[in-house]
Amino acid sequence: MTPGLLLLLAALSLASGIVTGPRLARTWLALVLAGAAGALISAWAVLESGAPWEWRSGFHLGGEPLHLRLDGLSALFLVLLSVIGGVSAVYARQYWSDERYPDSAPAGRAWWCGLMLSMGGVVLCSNGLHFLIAWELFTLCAFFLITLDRRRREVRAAGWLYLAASHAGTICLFAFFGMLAARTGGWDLGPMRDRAELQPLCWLMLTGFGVKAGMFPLHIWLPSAHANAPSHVSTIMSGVAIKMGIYGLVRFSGWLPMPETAGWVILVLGAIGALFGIAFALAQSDLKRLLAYCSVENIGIILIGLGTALLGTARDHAPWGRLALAGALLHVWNHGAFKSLLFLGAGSVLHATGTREMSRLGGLWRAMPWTASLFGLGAVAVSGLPPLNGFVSEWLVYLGLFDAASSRAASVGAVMPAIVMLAMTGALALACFAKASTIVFLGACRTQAAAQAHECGTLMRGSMLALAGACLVIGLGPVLFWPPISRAVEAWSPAWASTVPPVPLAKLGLVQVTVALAACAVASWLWRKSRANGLRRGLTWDCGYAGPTVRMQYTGGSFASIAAGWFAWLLQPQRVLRRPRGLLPTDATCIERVPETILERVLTPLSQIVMRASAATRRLQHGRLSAYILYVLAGLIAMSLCVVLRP
Amino acid sequence: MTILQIIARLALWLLVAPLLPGIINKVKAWVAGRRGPPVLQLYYDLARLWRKGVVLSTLASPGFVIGPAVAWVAVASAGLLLPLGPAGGLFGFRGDALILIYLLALARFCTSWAAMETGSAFEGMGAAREVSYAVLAEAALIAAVLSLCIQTGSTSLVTMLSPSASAGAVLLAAGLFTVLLAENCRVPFDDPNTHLELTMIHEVMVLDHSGPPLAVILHGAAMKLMLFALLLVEAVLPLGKLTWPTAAGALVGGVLASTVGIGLVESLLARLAFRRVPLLLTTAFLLCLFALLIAWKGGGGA
Amino acid sequence: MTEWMNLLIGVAMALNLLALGSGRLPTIIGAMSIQGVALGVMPLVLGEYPDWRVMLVAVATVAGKGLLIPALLRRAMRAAHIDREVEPLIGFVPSLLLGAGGTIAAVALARLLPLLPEHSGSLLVPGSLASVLTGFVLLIGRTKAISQVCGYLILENGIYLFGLLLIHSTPLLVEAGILLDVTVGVFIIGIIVDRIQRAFDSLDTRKLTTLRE
Amino acid sequence: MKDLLLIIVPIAGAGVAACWPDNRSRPWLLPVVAAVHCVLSFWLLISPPEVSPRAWLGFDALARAVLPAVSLLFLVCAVYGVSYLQVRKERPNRVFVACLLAVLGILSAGHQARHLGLLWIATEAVTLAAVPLLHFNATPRAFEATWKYLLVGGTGIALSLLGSFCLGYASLHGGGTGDLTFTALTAQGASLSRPWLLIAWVLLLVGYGTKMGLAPMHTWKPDAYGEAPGIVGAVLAGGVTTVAFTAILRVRAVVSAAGQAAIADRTLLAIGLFSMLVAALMLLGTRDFKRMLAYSSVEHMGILSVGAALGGAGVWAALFHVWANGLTKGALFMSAGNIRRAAGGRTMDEVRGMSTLTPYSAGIFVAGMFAVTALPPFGPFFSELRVVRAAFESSHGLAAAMFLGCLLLAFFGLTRLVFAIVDGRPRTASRSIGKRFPETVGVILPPLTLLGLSLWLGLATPTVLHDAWSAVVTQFHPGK
Repeated sequence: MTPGLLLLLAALSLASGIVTGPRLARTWLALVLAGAAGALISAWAVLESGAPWEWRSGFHLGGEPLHLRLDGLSALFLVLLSVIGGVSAVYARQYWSDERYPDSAPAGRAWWCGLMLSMGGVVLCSNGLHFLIAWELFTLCAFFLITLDRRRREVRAAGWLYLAASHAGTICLFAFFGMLAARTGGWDLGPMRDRAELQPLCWLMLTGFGVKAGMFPLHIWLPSAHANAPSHVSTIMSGVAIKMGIYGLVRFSGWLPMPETAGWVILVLGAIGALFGIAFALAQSDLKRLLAYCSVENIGIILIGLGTALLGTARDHAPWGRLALAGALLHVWNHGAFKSLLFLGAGSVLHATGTREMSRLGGLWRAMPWTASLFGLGAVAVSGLPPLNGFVSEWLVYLGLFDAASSRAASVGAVMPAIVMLAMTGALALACFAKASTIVFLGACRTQAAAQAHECGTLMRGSMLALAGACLVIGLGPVLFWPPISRAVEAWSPAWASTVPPVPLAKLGLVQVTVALAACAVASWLWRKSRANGLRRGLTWDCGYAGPTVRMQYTGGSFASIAAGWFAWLLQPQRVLRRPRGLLPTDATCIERVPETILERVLTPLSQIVMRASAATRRLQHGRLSAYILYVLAGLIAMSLCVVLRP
Repeated sequence: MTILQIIARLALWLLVAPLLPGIINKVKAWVAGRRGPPVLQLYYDLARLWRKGVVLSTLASPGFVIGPAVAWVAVASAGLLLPLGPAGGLFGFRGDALILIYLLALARFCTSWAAMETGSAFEGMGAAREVSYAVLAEAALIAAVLSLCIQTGSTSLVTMLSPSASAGAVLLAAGLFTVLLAENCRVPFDDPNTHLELTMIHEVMVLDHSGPPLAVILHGAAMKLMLFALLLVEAVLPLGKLTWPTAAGALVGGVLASTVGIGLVESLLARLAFRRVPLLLTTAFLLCLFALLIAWKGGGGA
Repeated sequence: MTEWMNLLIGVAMALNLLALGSGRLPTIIGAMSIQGVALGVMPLVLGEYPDWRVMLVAVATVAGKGLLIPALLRRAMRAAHIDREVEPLIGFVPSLLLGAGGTIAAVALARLLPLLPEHSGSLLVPGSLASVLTGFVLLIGRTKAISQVCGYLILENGIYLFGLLLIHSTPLLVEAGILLDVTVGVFIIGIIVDRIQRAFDSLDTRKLTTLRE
Repeated sequence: MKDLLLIIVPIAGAGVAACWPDNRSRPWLLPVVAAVHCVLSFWLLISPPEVSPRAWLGFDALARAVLPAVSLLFLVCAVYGVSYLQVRKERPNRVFVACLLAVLGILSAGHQARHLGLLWIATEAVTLAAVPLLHFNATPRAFEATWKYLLVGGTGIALSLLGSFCLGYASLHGGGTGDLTFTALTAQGASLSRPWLLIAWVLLLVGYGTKMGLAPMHTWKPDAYGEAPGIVGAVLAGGVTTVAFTAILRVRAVVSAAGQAAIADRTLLAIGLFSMLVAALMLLGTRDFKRMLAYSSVEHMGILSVGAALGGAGVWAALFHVWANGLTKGALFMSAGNIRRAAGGRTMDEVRGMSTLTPYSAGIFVAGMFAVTALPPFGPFFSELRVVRAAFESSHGLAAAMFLGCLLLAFFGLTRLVFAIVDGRPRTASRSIGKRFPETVGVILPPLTLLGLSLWLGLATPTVLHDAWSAVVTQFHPGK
């Protein structure tokens, strides 16, 4: 079975999934899994052999011959797509079932197949025109998936924001591909590093793909969209869809000649985005918004790697660049795995309790032990802690940065701030997810809804287990995953072609395994010892206060307040405070809301300027006929001036 | 051979670590003019706790016990990664410095997880403080590691930690010492033996722990202290240049000195107000940063 | 010949100013019809040997501009009971000044434009430009539908004047100009028909502003 | 002969319709005549006839490149018209049908006119013939719209006549015989007197621009499209405007033959971008979804003239866009008409939740909206992308940026309005009205067909159209 044949089968099964999906849910699931499997196998074959698969057909689409290419880089993203797509399809089967959502579930299944198809097209198409088509179709499918639950106003608003932002990005891509076609004389894509005149295009590319990737400060659409979408959609959005933006950045930064400035810009944006993203995440009270902002952070980490790699290429392919790129690409997978796991976990919580507000949850571990433990695992992974996968990729990026710093190449020293910021990001991520997991799952139930929660169904649990397994495997056996990553790196820059890991990944794996095993051993030992000594259940010790109530629990807001306070200048939290008054105070409230600062403080004013211009224009269409004829005269005069005056 | 080495080092960490808190307490007692508890007090406590039963909060999940265990493992393995001066490292390799830092982070995650188990107001407070201040502490730590890395051009602890004492060493020492105080929750950041829960970080996180878990936590804390003391000494003293016995002596002496230093600080300083803590930590970070810049400058020519 | 021609054109221009200045619709309509007749006569004056095409144009013009349309306008006024006053958006004096200025500008502009020797003496170009401007001033500056129609008519007369430059070389084009009269006819019929339908009262285009933005 | 039939058949059809007795069966004349016309035009498209250079009428390259699109659009509109007029039984449709057919005939004449005067006459005639169509609903609003259409459009027409005179005088002054066929004018080329030529260009651009609906002469458009029945809007937007556009193209060819192409392109680019900007700004705020279509049409007229200003590739893209936009816009007009009838309202304040009330029309409306905002894989995406590419190729980077910016703003406006109409919970009032206007096959199939055509046009542009457009480029854009 050649990759081509497998891909064809995958495409066919997904396409038939579009047709049959709305009617037959089971068949749909089978088809999606078949498609995912086909894509996965073909991509893995390419990653194993390292031989890119390319197909130029005589079949014209939109006046351009179809040209597909599956090299290491696209295979890497295709693997991600097929795994996450398949797993969350399984999850969706139970989470967004016909019984619960009779009017939106059927359409959702069709759009799902469309989304997977179009994203596959994005990574495969090697022709500008077809790339754009696939890109826009993927945007559109994602939009309809986000707004599956159209009845809710905030969902529609979030969907529109997503659509508008993505289209703004796409407009940049229109310009990008148009200019590319104009300068190269064709829509066909491929390596063109040697054409220096293409350098300015990289800024268009950066903006266009940056919007989709949720690169700070272009991430405005991301939080609301990810938070309001159905959880399986949030999963594929943050697991795969934003990675498509990363794919575009990596792909074209590999193909186009990139000025060194671009490397610096990406590095700086990445570092800032990582730090600010996690700061925003820390301050959120909505579980899914928190996860969404954390995606901004991880995109930042990936961009740090990419930026360092670009600096490396600018310094005749210094090996540290390769290290950083490998880290970034591995982080693409890792983030896909653990962020999807977390979103699915959040989905189960939402499914069980009907709320995303962390201050309404708590103590869920009793009702849903599986979700709790898996979410905890994901939290460890996303905080980049050993022995899980998040640490591996961050470690690689770190090493790249450290080598760059210690390479003593004069200007490269400027990466050192990035290292410190990355470290702070890591610590903040730890704080953020210590908050998220413990506030939601530990302690006492804060509301009735939380008390009446129930464990999620087998399919949902199974898909979460699969992702957790992925986190564990990548974490414990990183060396197994080096060859595919190195294929991707090779596809990005042939100068770095080599399958031997430049760093002792095996030893890292050994340490991780040791820690994991030791942890299990000691934990069970301690548990047994405590049991042996006699376990007694008692009231929580509240310093002598005998009747602790739920309201006395530490809340998420207060947990985050210290660190969030350091970023108050950025977060600009809005607080509605009603203090207790009088001798016998009745009730007091403190509601704190953290706005999407970039959107509400920067973009909204700008858009208001545009709207004012529009209002002024509309006033000109006031319906008075004589004025209309005056306009004709004005047009006449303006045109004559345009003829007479030459620029 | 390596197996034996591992066991030996493990034993060392297990047995020696609890000594340091004892020494600190002794020093404090001397300064205060009291006799104070015996140096081996912690050993007795651990032994007693290990035999005691456990009282679990009704809200607590198994994580309440698993957390301390994993934290202890993390600290212990971080200790094993740390080279012991002349004895060298067990298996030093590129980038193990980062693993060490992140193992400590893992320990932090697990302790705060365990703290949040009980749904108590106080322990949440402690956990929040722990994870928040760690942000600055970790920045300082990474800056220190980075300066060592630039000094030696390596990211492996074994080579990193035998620097020629440069001008930055003093700054580095000051910075790392402050980080040590912060990470181990000593005065002026925290007061290990106050009983006013509102003013504590580490102690308040373990309010509800009892029996073996508490023993594990205490022992882990002791190991962490020793780890930071070792790190400090090795980062500052040019042990690599000395012969075996002198180096060993210097190492032990250094550790003792820093322990005594902690004791003195505790008895001479008062605990800071919490809103001052970030300030002090930022100072530590800046110290490490200056050390880094000096290393960078010094390295620039070479 | 050119003198006669210029005389007629002068008359037409004077009528423009009258139309601009007068405050009563009948006056404007009268000016229209006289101007129409004058314009109709012009081709005969212009050509030495008036061939049948030119004759046709002349007859059609006199009939259309001179008699038919004014009659229709009067009928419309009667049918719609339109009071004879003209409410100007641009006052009469300003409109007069505009018209005069436009005329002067037209003469000046016509100097700049290259003309064929046989046209060099005639006032055709300035006359037409002036009428076009006058038409625009009326269209923009008057509120009554009827007065706007008159403005359109003057605009069209200006174009017709220009067309006379081409009457011998390309008669068809000039004849085509007659179609504009049809447009005007449609306007007026529109008014009458709609008046009968009672769709909107008092033909004041200021009231025609339900459709906006 | 066939090319004359294109004109005669519809006119004859109009005559028949005028004396056809039965109000019920008269509408069926529309599809019959339209079908014949469509067959003829496509026949001619595939096997283009020889056109003698002196001929005043002829199925030349430009007619071949554009007329079939108009004919196709008209055919679908005619099919839709049948069911539409069934719904509107209460109105006598004698005048309507007759005028609609007459419009088709005159349009074919205008597209084939190779003589300046003839072209002008055709435009004038079509303006007049469209009046009863606009006034079909006979409401005060309709009257107001018609009045404005007539007066603004009439002014434009008058200006274009003046322009034609000036062009004629330019040729006379250049020693021409006063032969105003475009062939002759182009042949005269550089000897045309420059000042008169430029005056003529400005007047013709503004005059025909008014018919096209370029800002700031677009003011009649929203009123007319807003008040006229959907198909009339579609025919105006897809047919009448294209006549004006081809007229501008023909004149531009003359101007560039006289060596003033740079000036012509400059003016075209300026007015095109200005129209796009005005349209985009209007779209951002408009609340009436039929007027929205008008502004969107203004925007696309701007796209056409920008394309025409960008040299050969641009003209090619513009012709492509004439097809793509005409067909897509037709689908939009029809579905909008359905929604308008079913909801009993025209603004986003009155109309909500149409996805539940008229699911098919709403779906078509949304799809068409995406198509018209250049989302792939529909036709406009390809044509507009080609315009962008042409802009970069002719090193008009700034123009391309403005072009894309306006597209973005228009997208914001359109999506905002369309989703406000489609989503949400329908008003109780429109619930009851909706029952009276069920979505029959007759009102759903035509717009669906148009969408399909637009899709097909984009994904698999037939080579014959490629050739037709390239032929125009070679004839009207020699050199470069």
